[in-house]
Amino acid sequence: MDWLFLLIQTLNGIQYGLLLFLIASGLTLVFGIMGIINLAHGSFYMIGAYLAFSFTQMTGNLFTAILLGIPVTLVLGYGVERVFMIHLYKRDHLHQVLLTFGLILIFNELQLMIWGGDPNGVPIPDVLSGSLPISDTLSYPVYRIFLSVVCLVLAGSMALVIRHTRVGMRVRAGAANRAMAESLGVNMRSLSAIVFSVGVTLAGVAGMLAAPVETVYPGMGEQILIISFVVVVIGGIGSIKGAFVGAVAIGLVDVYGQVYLPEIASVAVYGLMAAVLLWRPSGLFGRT
Amino acid sequence: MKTKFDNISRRRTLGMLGVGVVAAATALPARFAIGGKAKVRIGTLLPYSGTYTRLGQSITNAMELAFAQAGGKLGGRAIELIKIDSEAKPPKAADLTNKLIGREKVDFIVGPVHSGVAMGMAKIAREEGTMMIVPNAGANQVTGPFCAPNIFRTSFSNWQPGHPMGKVLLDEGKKNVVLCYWAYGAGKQSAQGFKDGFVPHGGNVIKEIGIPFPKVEFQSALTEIASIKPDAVYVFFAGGGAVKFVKDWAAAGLKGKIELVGPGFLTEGVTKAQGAAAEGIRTTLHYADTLDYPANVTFRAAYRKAYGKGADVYGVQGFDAGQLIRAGLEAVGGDTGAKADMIKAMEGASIDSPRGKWTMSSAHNPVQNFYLREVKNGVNEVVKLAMENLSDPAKGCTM
Amino acid sequence: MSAPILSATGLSKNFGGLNAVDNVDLSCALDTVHAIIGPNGAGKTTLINLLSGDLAPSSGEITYRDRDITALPAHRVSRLGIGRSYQRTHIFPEFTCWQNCWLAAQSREPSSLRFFRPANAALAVRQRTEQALATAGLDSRADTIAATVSYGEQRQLEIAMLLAMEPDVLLLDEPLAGMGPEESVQVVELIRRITPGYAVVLIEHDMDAVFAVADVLTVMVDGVVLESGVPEMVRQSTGVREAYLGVGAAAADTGCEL
Amino acid sequence: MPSRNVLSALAVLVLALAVVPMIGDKYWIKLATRMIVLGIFAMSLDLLVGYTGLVSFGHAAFFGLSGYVLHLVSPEDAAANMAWALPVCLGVTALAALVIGALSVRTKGVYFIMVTLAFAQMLFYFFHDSDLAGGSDGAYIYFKPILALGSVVLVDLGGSAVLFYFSLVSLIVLYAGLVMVLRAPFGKVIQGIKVNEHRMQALGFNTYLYKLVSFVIAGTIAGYAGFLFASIDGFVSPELLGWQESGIALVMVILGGMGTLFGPVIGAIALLGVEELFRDRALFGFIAAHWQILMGGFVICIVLFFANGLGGLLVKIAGRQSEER
Repeated sequence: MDWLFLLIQTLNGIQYGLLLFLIASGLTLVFGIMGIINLAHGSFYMIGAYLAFSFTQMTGNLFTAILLGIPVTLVLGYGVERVFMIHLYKRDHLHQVLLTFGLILIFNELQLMIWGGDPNGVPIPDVLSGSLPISDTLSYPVYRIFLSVVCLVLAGSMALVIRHTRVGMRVRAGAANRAMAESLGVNMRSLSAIVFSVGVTLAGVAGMLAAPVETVYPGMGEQILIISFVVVVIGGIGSIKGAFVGAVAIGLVDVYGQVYLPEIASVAVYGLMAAVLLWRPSGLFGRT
Repeated sequence: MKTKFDNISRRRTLGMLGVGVVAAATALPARFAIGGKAKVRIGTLLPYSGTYTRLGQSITNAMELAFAQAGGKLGGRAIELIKIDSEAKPPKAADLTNKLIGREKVDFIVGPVHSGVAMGMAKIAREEGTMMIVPNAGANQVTGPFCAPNIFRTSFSNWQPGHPMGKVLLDEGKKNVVLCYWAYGAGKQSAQGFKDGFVPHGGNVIKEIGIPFPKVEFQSALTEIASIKPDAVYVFFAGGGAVKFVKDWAAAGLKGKIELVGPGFLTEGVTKAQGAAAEGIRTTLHYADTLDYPANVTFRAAYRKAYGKGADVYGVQGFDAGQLIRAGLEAVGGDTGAKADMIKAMEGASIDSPRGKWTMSSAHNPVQNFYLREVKNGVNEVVKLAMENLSDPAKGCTM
Repeated sequence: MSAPILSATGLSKNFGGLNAVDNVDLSCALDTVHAIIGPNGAGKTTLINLLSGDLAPSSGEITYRDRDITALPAHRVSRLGIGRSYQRTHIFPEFTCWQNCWLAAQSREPSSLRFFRPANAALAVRQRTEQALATAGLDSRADTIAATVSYGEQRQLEIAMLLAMEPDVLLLDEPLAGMGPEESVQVVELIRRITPGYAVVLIEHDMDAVFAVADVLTVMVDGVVLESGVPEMVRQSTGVREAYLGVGAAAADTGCEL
Repeated sequence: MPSRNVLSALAVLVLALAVVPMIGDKYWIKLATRMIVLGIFAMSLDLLVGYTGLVSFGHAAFFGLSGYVLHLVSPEDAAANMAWALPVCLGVTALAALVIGALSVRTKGVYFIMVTLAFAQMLFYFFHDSDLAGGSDGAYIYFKPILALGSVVLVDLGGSAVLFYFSLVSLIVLYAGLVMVLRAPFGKVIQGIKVNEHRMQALGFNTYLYKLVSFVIAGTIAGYAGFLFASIDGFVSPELLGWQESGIALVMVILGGMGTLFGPVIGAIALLGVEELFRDRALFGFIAAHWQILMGGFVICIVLFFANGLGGLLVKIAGRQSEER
């Protein structure tokens, strides 16, 4: 139990946290910034993973698969927004929960009809398939480091866009007060459609990128759904930085819980969320 | 001042609800099961949606294959199959079992895959006395504390598959082992089965790493294993978890440095998704694709011809469920009323199964061979017979 | 001037760097109307929020009937007898005017944690509601949904709810905001009629209304009390002129009515 | 207070249900019992969502907890006597609701939804991982509870018809009780809190306390429903406390009509009825195998087109709720 072991476990925690941020990034946009509770977030993540599986089989390369997958998720996101979500902006959270609850049922069944029930794997691209030896028996997969880098880039760019660009400002204005933003000439109809489809695409891309280190199987969406909400809520609604810190915090709590307090490991994450919300009722960095 | 509107609205409301009542009444089916030569009604409660869909399909396909091989008649009666999706959701188990028994009036219920659903089903089956054949769920309790004359299992008890691996490791002088498993029902029972075959014979379990089900984040466990450097690691994961653990094990560079073993579910039917990471992994299970029994050869050929893909252990268990029902019905000439004789016949049956001949223990759980297997280019090949005619201890069964 | 029932000493509230209310002393006795005027952003509403317990002060002390209520939450302050109305109408839109007032009246019951007797059976609450609506001139509107009555009537409802709470102190935050001239006169008349027996702290921009009802006048600018005293004296004060008419206005003495 | 027309419509519905055990076999009786019990559960959630404005996404925690307590107090060789078993189950559930409520009610809006979800997930994993009650495989209640004074057995929930009528009577009594509570001073306050909580504080109500009391009442009634549900089949599993179960309850509340109290009961009956229909191969042929698409579509249609639910529809047809003074 020397310090090297502790260091590697901390690295594991941070890496898992970054992966959680990637997975929850789409939700940070749709739920965090736009304030729409989207339970179908897990389904879009699953669809992204299955798209990566199919396109990788067709093209043999993960990156071309992702390039093919992004337009599909953009269209899917835009379609879902135009048909369903458009009615929900003025409705309270309960209706959003229920409509997206219905979407989960539909997407799960469609997935089964299209791809069937077998668990699938997506091969790691050769260029990233190596691993760096850290100790005589353990080495760190390069692909996970690649994933962590992608997460950092994504987090930075999201924060940049939301914080420092005109589009970002309009999005935040729309989320803060939709009616006021509209009266100031922000075309919320098209902006919401764009933000939602980008959010769906982020969830899909997360699924595509995580596919090589996860398993692509029916119902994989539900596994990450609850933890994605925990990430956004702990971080604080409307804060990209909050979601990032929330994700890394959960990653660490999960790993340390697993290693040092195994019995309460599964409860630890929810305990963290409850504690954070009771200490700061609108999340770490949320606007009160 | 009563407006006209009030009168109409009341009459319309009452009318609407009246219609509702009549509709509900007529919808009640009044089907009667005519004894004797009517069709044998067999209900399946298996997952046709969600994570375990493929297992549900494999079991159903193979069972229908067994019925087809019996010429579509069991004890002279044609078969009607009623399939219900269990969704692997325990809260619905009892309700759906009631539907099969109460509404569909089935003679046999076959299922489930998920142990939680099995507990719900068994509770109703014990109360109603309906014949229940468990083609997969391995919860020890089903043929343990909750064993019953009308409940049979054609798969395994969670205790069994991991048990022979203890002896295999000890024979190779591997004494210091770490256990890593999903810390839920099946995982704990499988770990216990392994320990019962390992510790009493001098094996030493250095550490047990329990991972909450269904989490699939294994990096921290792999790091711990790497620092402990045991002779071997016994794991229990299935389906998506098995694919991910094996791939993460290879990605963490542990492959080839520390031996990875487990019950057959670690590689059964998932080697394609695991790819090269699965090569060389040894597991123990009551079945292997390359068993050279004649029954296995004909079964695999028939299954591929009928369904266009290779059979797996879940198919074998479904096939044997079909054979067990056939044995019971043929002994009583199709008269499902003669339950005692049917049960006696099924208890005494010797099933000529693709996994090799096996008989029923007193607690109605298979007494069967367990084979050591190794993954060679994607196929679980038989290495040797690890343990012959292993029977579940059936702790708590007073039958 | 009887002893003050409500008094604040050295009251301050800062939001980060901004001192919204800076070391303010203020008191109000029964049967008096203490009006507070000042330009927008002078900290008037913040001051009311401090007195009503909606905001916790950064420093200073508030006493009511010689009892320190500085740290009490809004609902405790209200139960002690300090009622307030809001600058932006703050009522129950989906309920009828009667039901709006009923809730205010019911708040005076020892406890509403009663589950069995129907609420309507409480005669005392019924009388309080009827009387409050009548005083505020809304009894004809009792059964209409609050959201559907006119803006002026909603302001009257706000005052009716205040009365139904039978407080000792009324904190009125710009009751005439957004009112037309005739409606303002009507509400000023209402305020004049109801003030006997209450200590009233009135925030208002409408100078005619202020001078019509105020016994004590305080002028606040940038969170600080500039001048306080009898209305006539405050009107003459140079500081007040400058604050309202800009620097140098006092010298020009354009003689315009303040 | 629902108008006379609505009440008469409900009376007909109750009569229609009461007929089921006479004409249906054991399967239909158990299905009808499940509808009523889930109706009680959804009604208790409506007290929170429809009347207090607290959208709880973890209400199933109390529903499942009570069932588990019944398992823990039920001896393996005899039936537990409801005379003491029911108070114990409700007591433990009420205590849990008090603790969880005291913490959750401090938060607002979306955060309240998430905190209640978090506590429910914690309880789910407690029963899922620990060996206290069968872990992830679930546990049995061997003998269904009875109500006995001394040695005289008054009610034996083992009989499916008995359990059905016991549940139906419970539904009626609880509905009447809740109507009374909502007309009482407490009911007025929580309805005020739903519309404008800040104003209620200004009026002098300690809204935290009233929201907490409402949370505990709703949790206890959900516990009562959980007690009955566990008695239907004598089997409890961790999934009873899962977030999907809480989600289903919210669907029933919206489907039935939020803020009508009887609406969610209709929602429960309709949801289970529709699921039964969609699964029936005779009616839907091969689509029945993919019934979840139909169910998903059904839920979406309700949200889009029936925003105030079937109960709201019934109120519209049967005449406005009488606005009493």
